[in-house]
Amino acid sequence: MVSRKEIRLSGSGGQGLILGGIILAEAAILDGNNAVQSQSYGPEARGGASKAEVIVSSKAIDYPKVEKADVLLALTQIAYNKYINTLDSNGILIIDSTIEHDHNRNIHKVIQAPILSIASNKVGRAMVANIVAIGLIQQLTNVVTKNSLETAVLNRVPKGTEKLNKSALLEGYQLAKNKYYLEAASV
Amino acid sequence: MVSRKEIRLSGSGGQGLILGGIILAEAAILDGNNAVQSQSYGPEARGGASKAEVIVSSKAIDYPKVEKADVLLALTQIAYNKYINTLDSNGILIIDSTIEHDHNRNIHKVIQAPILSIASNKVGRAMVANIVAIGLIQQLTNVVTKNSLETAVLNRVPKGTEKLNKSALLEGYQLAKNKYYLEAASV
Amino acid sequence: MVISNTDKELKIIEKWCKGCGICVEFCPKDVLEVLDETIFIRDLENCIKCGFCELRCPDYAIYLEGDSNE
Amino acid sequence: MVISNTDKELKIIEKWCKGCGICVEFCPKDVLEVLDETIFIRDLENCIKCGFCELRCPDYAIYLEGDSNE
Amino acid sequence: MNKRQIKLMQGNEACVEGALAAGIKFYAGYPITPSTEIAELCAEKLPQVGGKFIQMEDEIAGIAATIGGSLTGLKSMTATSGPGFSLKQENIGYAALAEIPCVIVNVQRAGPSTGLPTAPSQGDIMQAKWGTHGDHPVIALSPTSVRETYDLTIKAFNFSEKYRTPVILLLDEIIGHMREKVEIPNSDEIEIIDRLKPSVEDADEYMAYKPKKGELVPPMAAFGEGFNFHVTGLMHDDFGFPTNDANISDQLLRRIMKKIDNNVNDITMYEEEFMEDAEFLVLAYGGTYRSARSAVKKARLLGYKVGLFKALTIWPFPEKRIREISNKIKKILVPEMNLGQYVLEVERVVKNESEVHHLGKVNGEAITPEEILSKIREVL
Amino acid sequence: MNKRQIKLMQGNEACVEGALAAGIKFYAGYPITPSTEIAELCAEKLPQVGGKFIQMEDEIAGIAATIGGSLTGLKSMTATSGPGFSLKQENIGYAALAEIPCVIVNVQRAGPSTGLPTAPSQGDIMQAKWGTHGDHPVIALSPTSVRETYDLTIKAFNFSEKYRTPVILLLDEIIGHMREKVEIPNSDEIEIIDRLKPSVEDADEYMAYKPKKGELVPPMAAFGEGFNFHVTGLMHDDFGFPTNDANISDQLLRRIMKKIDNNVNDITMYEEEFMEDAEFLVLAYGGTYRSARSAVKKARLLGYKVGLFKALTIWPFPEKRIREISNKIKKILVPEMNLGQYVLEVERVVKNESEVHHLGKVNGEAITPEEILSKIREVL
Amino acid sequence: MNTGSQLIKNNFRVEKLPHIWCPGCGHGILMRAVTEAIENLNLDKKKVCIVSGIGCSSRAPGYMDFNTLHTTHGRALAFATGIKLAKPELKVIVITGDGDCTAIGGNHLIHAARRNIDITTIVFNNNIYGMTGGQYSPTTPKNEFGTTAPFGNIDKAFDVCKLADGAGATYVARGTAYHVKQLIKLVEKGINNKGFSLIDAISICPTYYGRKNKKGLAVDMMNYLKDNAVDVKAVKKFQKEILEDKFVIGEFKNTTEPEYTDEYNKILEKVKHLHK
Amino acid sequence: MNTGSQLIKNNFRVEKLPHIWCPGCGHGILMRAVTEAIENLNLDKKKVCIVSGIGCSSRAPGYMDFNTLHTTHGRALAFATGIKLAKPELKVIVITGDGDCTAIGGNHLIHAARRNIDITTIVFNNNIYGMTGGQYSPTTPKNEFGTTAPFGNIDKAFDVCKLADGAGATYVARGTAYHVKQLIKLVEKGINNKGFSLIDAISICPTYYGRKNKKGLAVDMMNYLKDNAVDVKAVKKFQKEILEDKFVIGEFKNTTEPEYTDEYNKILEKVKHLHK
Ligand SMILES: Cc1ncc(C[n+]2csc(CCOP(=O)(O)OP(=O)(O)O)c2C)c(N)n1
Ligand SMILES: Cc1ncc(C[n+]2csc(CCOP(=O)(O)OP(=O)(O)O)c2C)c(N)n1
Ligand code: SF4
Ligand code: SF4
Ligand code: SF4
Ligand code: SF4
Ligand code: SF4
Ligand code: SF4
Ligand SMILES: [Mg+2]
Ligand SMILES: [Mg+2]
Repeated sequence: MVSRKEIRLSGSGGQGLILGGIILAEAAILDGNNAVQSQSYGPEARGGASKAEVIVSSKAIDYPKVEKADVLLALTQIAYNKYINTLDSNGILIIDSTIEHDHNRNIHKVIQAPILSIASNKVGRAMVANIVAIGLIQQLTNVVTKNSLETAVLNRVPKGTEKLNKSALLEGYQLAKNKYYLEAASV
Repeated sequence: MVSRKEIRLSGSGGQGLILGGIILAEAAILDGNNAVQSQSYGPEARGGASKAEVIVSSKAIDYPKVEKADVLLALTQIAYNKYINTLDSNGILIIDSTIEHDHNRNIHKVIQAPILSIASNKVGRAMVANIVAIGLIQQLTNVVTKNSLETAVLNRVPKGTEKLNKSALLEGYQLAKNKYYLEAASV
Repeated sequence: MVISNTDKELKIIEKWCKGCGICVEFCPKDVLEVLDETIFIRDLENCIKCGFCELRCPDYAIYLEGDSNE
Repeated sequence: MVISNTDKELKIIEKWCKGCGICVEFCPKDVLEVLDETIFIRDLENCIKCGFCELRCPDYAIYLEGDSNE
Repeated sequence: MNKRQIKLMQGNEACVEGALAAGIKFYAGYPITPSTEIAELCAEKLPQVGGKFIQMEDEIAGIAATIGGSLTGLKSMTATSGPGFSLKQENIGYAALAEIPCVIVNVQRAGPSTGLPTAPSQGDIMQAKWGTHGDHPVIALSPTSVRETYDLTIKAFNFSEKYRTPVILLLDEIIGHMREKVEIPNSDEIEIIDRLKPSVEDADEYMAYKPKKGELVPPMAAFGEGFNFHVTGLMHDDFGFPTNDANISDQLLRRIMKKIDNNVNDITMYEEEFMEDAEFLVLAYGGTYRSARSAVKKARLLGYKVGLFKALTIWPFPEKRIREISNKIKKILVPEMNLGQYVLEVERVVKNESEVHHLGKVNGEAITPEEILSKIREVL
Repeated sequence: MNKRQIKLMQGNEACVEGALAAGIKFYAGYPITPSTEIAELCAEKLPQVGGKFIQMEDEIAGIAATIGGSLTGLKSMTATSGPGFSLKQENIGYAALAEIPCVIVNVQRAGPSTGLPTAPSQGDIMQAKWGTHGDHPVIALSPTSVRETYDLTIKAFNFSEKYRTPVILLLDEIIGHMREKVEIPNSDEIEIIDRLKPSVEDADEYMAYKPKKGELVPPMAAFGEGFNFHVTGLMHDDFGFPTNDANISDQLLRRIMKKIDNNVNDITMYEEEFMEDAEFLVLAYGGTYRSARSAVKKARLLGYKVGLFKALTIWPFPEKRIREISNKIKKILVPEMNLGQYVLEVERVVKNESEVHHLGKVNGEAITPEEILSKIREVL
Repeated sequence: MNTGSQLIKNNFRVEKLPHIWCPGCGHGILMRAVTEAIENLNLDKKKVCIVSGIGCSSRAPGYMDFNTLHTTHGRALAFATGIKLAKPELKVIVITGDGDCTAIGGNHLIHAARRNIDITTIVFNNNIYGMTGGQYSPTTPKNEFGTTAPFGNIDKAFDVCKLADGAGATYVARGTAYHVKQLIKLVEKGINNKGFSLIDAISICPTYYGRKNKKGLAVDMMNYLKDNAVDVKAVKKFQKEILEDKFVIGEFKNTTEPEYTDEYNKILEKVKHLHK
Repeated sequence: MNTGSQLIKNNFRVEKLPHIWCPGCGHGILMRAVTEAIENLNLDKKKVCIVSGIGCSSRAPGYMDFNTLHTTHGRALAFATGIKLAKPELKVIVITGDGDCTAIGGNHLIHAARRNIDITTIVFNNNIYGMTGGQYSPTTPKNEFGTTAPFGNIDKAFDVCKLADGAGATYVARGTAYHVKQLIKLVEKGINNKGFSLIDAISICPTYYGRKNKKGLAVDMMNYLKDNAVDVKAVKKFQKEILEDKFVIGEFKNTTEPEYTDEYNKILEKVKHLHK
């Protein structure tokens, strides 16, 4: 039983956040839950999206957009600035290490982790940052099961990149083990 | 003071009936009356019209189309057949001599005259049949004055054809003098 | 069956003719004439059954027909 | 006033550069480099002020300027 | 005052004469029955006043070039009929959003599709309001006589220039093709409105889409006058530059709607007759109004207490007035040459105050006074 | 029964899957955001079922070729968004009058004009009914979920084939671009309707526009099957040949309207919830329905007696049902992503029985449940 | 009742004749020529589809006893493209006017040519918009008159053949209503060309083009065609100055390139294995 | 704040920069080249009008500091025709995409060319619909891929220059985003031509066309232009087989014919006396 969980993945076009959202949504479905994924586009379809959203719930999902995010992932400063106010007061903020976080904000739980650099340097391809991120989200929220997430990743990534993405996912899981918690108002 | 008079000129495209209608209407206006002229077209604007209508009245003319014709001119058999039923019971029927008239019809007043042949043979140009016809109509109805009709003819016919048309008009006047009355139910 | 030209008969459909005069103009043998806006065969004897009239009549009102018993 | 090429100064606008590398590729003197997705002048000495970088930069982020006091 | 000129004139001709009186200097279009005389007369007359006429490759190009002409400061018009009106829809929306004045004439013929190309119709009434995608401001006028065609064409240009918006002139084949007596007003009797222009000193900080404080219509510069501004069919800011900003977009769209909504009184034109004691109303417009008037007069002779409402402005709908009237009236009859279009708007507005009836005709013939009269008898 | 397939699917994708289930074999279109995925998926999937995909030079050609495809007997579809929908209008009227089945998808984005090309909207609701010139029959459907997109696409094809008429499927960017869980029905759960065909023996006396006695929809032959019939956008007789005859024209137009009018019950689809004790109604459709449902649920928790009406068929308007409901309901709220379109039809129909309120939004963002809830609070 | 020659009986809906065209209108001659070409090729009538737009010329299909489609103004080729792709076994022939094909329909023309889809287009080119009463068209010669060119046309006219060639048509020819035998051959070759064929068939419109431009009666206009057409094979023989007032007829292009529906069939082959 | 070179400052709305185009998009290079041509010609900025349709390329006017108009998809030339005829003193330049100009806008292109109206059209030709995410366009080469050509494109591509020529353009040339200096000259000559000029300016779209067709990064695509363009003056030197994979750049046509607005002015002169 998952009650409605709203996840917003934000960053710049080309970071694969829509795919990340799709994978999370698919994993949720594999778990037997409902899921809705949506995104915003730039002018016409050009340039990538800056934002992807996933809502997971064991019940029917009416409104398909995020109202107050339970989880906000921000991979760029611009995205951080734009969306930081949409985080629920009980929500989790996950940001890349390159982002300057405003510590004066009263945020329930903040995780700052080197997602981009792990992708580029450790996994070896910047483009898998999305997978690293969803691995991390899985660990922090349990909104989907590991099993389903792995299946969903393998279903959805381009053929030939399965191994790469699998290891990115594992790196994401791994990241969660380190204590990157910056703030945890009430934990 | 002219009470509403409805005139329908019918025939085949190319007989100049629209121009005839325009001239009658313009003459009426020169007389200080109101006039409305309209016509029907074939497919798109191609082919000439088969019907032109003029309504003359000293009062405002609301409905601009003929309801029951006070005067029906028919220059071809097809037009005769199509419109004969639209003549008012007190109306005047003016038909070319080439038309087979159904004498069983109860028509107030019928004039059958060699309009087309006068135009071709006497005036010398088939295309002035319209002017011959309106001359005849003027004489039979007095719906417009001779003066105004002559001015209107000269205003509206193509430059260089004024003389030709003037003599066509005179032939029309002349036609009325002959007793072409076929039937005159109550005259 | 190939019908030699001379077996053919020149036919007209008056109702279809619009009197344009094209067949008249291009008949090599001056066979035709327009009278009262309708085509008229003036001089059948001269007709060489060339078919030019049929080819150029915009209204299919004149043509050669192979089987004269039709 | 005609300014000889050598009077010109090579300028960059980092904020505008999108790191496409086109200027780098077509610089005849290997003056330029993309670092961290932004253009970087590696070897100004070698620059012959040919202007090829300016001509082909899709983002107007590199150019030669005549008046260095601007 | 000069004596007014009296003429026998065709509706389509009166449209061109009215346009010339209003100051038209540019026409671009594509011929289509029954509007073609408008193009033909513009081709003849515009060069004589130093104006420009061009026959474009199709109707889409016709309205596009018309908008282009207007952007250079010339009063511009295009004319068409149903099929062409459908094709022009995308760019009518463009003119509305980019706020380019222009007049679009639609001489209605019987549809749908190619339909009966030479037959009259009032089938594009709703299309005039809803034909293009997205919400947008609409002004549409429809004359009932040749003289009104002259007058309303001038009004169309005036509204267009005053509100910086496309205006649709809905003729029908009856009005467009009929000739009748008209008294042409003298030029000093005619009010001509020109578009508000920015002063040249403002060229540097000119904002093509920012009205002066308290106003709704921004002054409009012309291309080539030194303002070098930007025009787009995307949502845009006060300067005219594209934006995705939700607030700016919202404000823009609401402002251009308000140009009409806040000026309904200026724009809605109608006339009433036989209303004092009326218990029954015939509401008509365009060519059908002529039949309605004849029928109402006859009905009055027969003792029916019938009033007559002539809608000259089709859109915006004279909502307030109709609602008022409906309080005093038991039944309203709307005759129109379609299967029920304007009547829907009447129904919407009058609620249960009065019964609303419709007389529709779509066989390509005009509705006759007789038909209206017998409908009056029937529903009364 | 097989287990149903469960999938994460995008709205636009569901449209293509639904079309394939319905038997689509021909697609012609022109790309435009946010409908492009429909073209892209058709390009990929149609050849795999022996069908044809073609990207035409523009939207006009897109619908023209679609109609052409349908004339050969293939189930055909085209998809677009606002600007392209405007361009297709002329030929939508053609398909209606010539009675050629086809499905036209419009994934609505924010207009007017180019507007906000990637933002959702419900701005083309009225255009779907009135966009082309002349009176014509209209069926338009609008789904509120990905699964409904699948189902209604099938329905669209079914209605189109059954009634020989173009059917418009109105998605909006929210539904078209969102992905959600869908259970794909098994093929034995899906009703597929094919067009009625004449028997080959009838080829000689085939009348393409004469229905069997007592029926409204004539059997339709395909080009190339030996019927050698004629199709035109002019008014035509039972054989399909052009006519100017007033009676024949009148009968033709009234018959094609009746195909819809007499089958409103078959075509109008809607759903109701929370209605037993409702005193207040929220009526919504498309993407906005999702917000409405969320808001109504919250309102119920707060004790408001609010019912919910989901319109799946946009046109014909579920007039009878709404009038019925309005007798029991005090106030109706219509939230929609436009400045007031469907609400006009509600207003027209409910008369004074209930107050009608509107919540419009045109800034390119979805209406939120919060906004609807606070409107409910406000007007209650 | 006599319903015309065997050719007419075989290929026309004779009960619809006589057609609505004016006396002396060249369109009738051209329409007959098209059916003679079809007859000569022995095409299966059930598999012939004639498509038109709107205009006098576009009324032709209504008289012709095939699968016939009268579409919207300018769109004939777009409808035809759908038909041909959907059912490549059909022989698709488009009859269109100079206005229909090259004004409002210009885009569909160049794209059908580009795709080299197997459609044969015959332009009934009378250098005017006949149906709407004589407005100038994209093929009205410079300085001539139309109701919308009261001071003489300032537009340069299209050379329809050059346009089709530039756009990629693989068969391009010009004939006239006078040179009927040649025209029949050109239409036959156009139909036989596996690809997009365009035949610019010069017609005469005595009613509007003729009258507006003082070209005389139908016979005078036919004589004009006779006297001023130069066969492409003979062009070299003439001096440039003489050619200036003439126009060239004959076959301009006849090449072979991959045809669109053939190429589509290759895709169908290619993806067969993906079929579930 | 540094707002770029003098050329940029003079001709751009620098506060709008950087533009929205992707890294390495060729459109930026082309847009700069157009302004350099304008600057070289010393045109009065107030009298320059830039018109576009819809597409990535069509976003250009928004950045350029002239009278700028961003119209509807495909219609740039129709709007521009209105502007030019209404105010012939304006220098009207159309910036358009391969889709905008030759797909939906094809009809306006051929008619503007036919009329020989004094408009200079620069096609930012990236062989794809960039804005909508990579569908094939009328200039996508055969067999290449687009999102709507998942099995390879079966359409034959337009040669935009041949099309414009066949339609009647009086100046026709092709340049590339690599050969910038030449391109600037071609644009200058196009603007100077009193009549309709078309410059087919080959661009690169690394994001869609490049990715879909494995053409590498922007620099690879630029190298492709460099290596495969053959100047029209040098064409004769090459063997036919070698040319098959190449494309030709340079000036193809430069002729003088009466210009549309000039001809219109003659009408104005002619009817002056009729003015009441
Ligand atoms: C969309 C649209 N625009 C305009 C028209 C009006 N119209 C009908 S036919 C025609 C021109 C026909 O000219 P052409 O194609 O040369 O044929 P012709 O009559 O000369 O044979 C026009 C402009 C129409 N029916 N539909
Ligand atoms: C009427 C209409 N149809 C379709 C679209 C969607 N659309 C926008 S841009 C575009 C293609 C642009 O391609 P191109 O002109 O080559 O420009 P590029 O983006 O490649 O520079 C399309 C199909 C639209 N905006 N309007
Ligand atoms: S067949 Fe030849 S000779 Fe005989 S009438 Fe006809 S054209 Fe004249
Ligand atoms: S060519 Fe035909 S229509 Fe013309 S006159 Fe001869 S037979 Fe009659
Ligand atoms: S000016 Fe020439 S040498 Fe200098 S950096 Fe630029 S391209 Fe290299
Ligand atoms: S060409 Fe321009 S944008 Fe590209 S790397 Fe060089 S400076 Fe940066
Ligand atoms: S108007 Fe011209 S083209 Fe039309 S039928 Fe008459 S002669 Fe032929
Ligand atoms: S999508 Fe292609 S054309 Fe558009 S901006 Fe990006 S690279 Fe340029
Ligand atoms: Mg023509
Ligand atoms: Mg492109």
